[in-house]
Amino acid sequence: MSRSISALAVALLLGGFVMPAHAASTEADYKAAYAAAESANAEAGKLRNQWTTAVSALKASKAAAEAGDFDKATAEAKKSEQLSKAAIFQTNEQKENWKLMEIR
Amino acid sequence: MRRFSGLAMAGLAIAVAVLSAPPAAMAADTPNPPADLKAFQKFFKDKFPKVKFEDFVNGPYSMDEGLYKQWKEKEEFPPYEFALDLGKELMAKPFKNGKTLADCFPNKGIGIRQDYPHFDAKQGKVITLELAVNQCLEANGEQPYSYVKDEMAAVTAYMAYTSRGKVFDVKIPDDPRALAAYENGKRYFYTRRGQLNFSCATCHVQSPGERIRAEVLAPALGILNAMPIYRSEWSGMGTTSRRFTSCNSQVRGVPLKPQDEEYRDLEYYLSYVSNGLPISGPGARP
Amino acid sequence: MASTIRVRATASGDSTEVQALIQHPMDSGFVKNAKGELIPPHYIQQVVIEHGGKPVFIADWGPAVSKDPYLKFAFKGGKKGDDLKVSWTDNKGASDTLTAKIQ
Amino acid sequence: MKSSIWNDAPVSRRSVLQGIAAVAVVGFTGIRFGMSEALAAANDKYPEDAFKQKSEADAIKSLYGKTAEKSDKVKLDAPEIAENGAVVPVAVSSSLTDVTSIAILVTENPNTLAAAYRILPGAAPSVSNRLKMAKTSNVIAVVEAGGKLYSATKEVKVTVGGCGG
Repeated sequence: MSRSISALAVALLLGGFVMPAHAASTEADYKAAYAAAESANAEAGKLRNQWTTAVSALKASKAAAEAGDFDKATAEAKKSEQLSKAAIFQTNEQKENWKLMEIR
Repeated sequence: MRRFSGLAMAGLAIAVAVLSAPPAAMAADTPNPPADLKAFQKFFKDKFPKVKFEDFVNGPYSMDEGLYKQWKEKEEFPPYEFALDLGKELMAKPFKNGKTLADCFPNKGIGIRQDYPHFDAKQGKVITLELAVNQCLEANGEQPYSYVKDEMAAVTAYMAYTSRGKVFDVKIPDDPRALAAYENGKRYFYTRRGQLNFSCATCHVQSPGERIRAEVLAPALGILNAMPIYRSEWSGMGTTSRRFTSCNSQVRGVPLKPQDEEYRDLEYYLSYVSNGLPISGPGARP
Repeated sequence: MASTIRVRATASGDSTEVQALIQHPMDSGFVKNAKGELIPPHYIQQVVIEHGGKPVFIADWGPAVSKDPYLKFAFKGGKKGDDLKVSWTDNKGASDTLTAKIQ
Repeated sequence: MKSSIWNDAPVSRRSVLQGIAAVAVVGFTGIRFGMSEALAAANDKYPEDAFKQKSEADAIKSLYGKTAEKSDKVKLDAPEIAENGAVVPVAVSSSLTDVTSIAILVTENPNTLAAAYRILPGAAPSVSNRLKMAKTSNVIAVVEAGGKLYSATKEVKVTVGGCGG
């Protein structure tokens, strides 16, 4: 159990450094990425643990799309989705683990 | 530590947290607030043997000599003085129906800060002082105050001021709902959140007295006794609601709404474990 | 409305210690509001403290004096019960005056 | 004459009249608000120019028309690390005699002169106030005594806000 969680954590860690190289993004790419980011953000919201950075990346994505920069819009949406997924992971991980920190 | 690279930091923090987690030796516990209180206060007394127990209500000022001197200077003519005057005025100012804020509180609101928050059996929830103020306003057909500053800070400052020296006396009645609220507040206090992966306890249990970006962190013990506070960083007054929401933002978490159930439960827990410490509010903080 | 000025003046022997706190934004003109617009400078330029109709202390302030400014000084010749008059004017021409008794 | 811009106290009838004239020229509204003559007299001397200077040398020159020498008889009390740049307590006092003025400058602020105090006859050569500091900076206290300028300097570290308090 513990090992698989840390593997995921390390994957998250690497994900932050290595943004996948990709060809120029289209509006369709952006829309798909944005929808995924929005739904991850909504789920984090339901768990009452949104990250400010996920929310601002989502806003940046929308702004870039409105300016016609779909490369940036797609990248920001993907970043936002990753952040929200990390927030969701954090919430679930903390469901029991908060007790580790308790003074007793 | 000024700028964390966003995702990397999050991943790293979680990885560290998980890797350092001891095996799950957490048996199901029966809630035991008095035992929690004892352990909580002992932890801080042991961590800061030189700090006198009643000085914990002075936050970072009891931990750092340089700050202590600046605080003493501020207290000569404290910056919350104007808020106190406004609070006194607002307490006595008649509503459209002729009643006043003072009428809503026992003893006209004087010397009662230490009894909040309390669990209200009828409403089935934790009632904080700030919530009680707005419930009073609404019940009398008045506009509620913003929870974070201005009038709310002024009124609670005045109520705290008239209660200075009285010790926190927060009760958990024999009601499973009250106990559940207390436990919920405790869970919130220790749960890591936000991109920085910090819980309230990360800053205010593990690191009080230490500097984060050169600010000395306040110990969780006694932190609410000083509310509301005039913070130099805010250039003004802020309530407990403001303190909670700004803490969440600082760890890059989207704050809940002021007086959200989780915040009220958190205040319930945190006030309870500071029982026995005197009210020192309003406070002045960096 | 309450005065913007709070004064504590205490005579001890020949010396009177004066502390004053004034409610004022002291906007420097370098800070932006939530909309990103510069808040125009608005600050107290001068505080005059008079005893027996004569100024005993004059402060000239720029915008680097903190919000809700504080001032402490001492002078000789004041007695318990004497009037002490504190007045300020700011860069927009607003002003306030308060007369307090020396304690 | 420039060296004693603030040395005309006690206020004579003539300087009061001059003061009122100056007030009218600058457009100060002190009188309209029922200020006393003494305050009106004082108003004409608000050192507007000195407060606009970017460097400490220019500010001191504009204020006093001369330069200051370091002196251990000027005592400057300020924290080593400010708890917050918005409110830094600074106190200045001096064991010099004949003190007529105290000025406090913050070298890294956009305009260096923060406050200047006229120590009128009877007032002690000592003042405390709270200042804003944009960043870590030297704070300079200047004391005018017997027509000469003396100074003391101290560095105050200022850090930005964050998770704290």
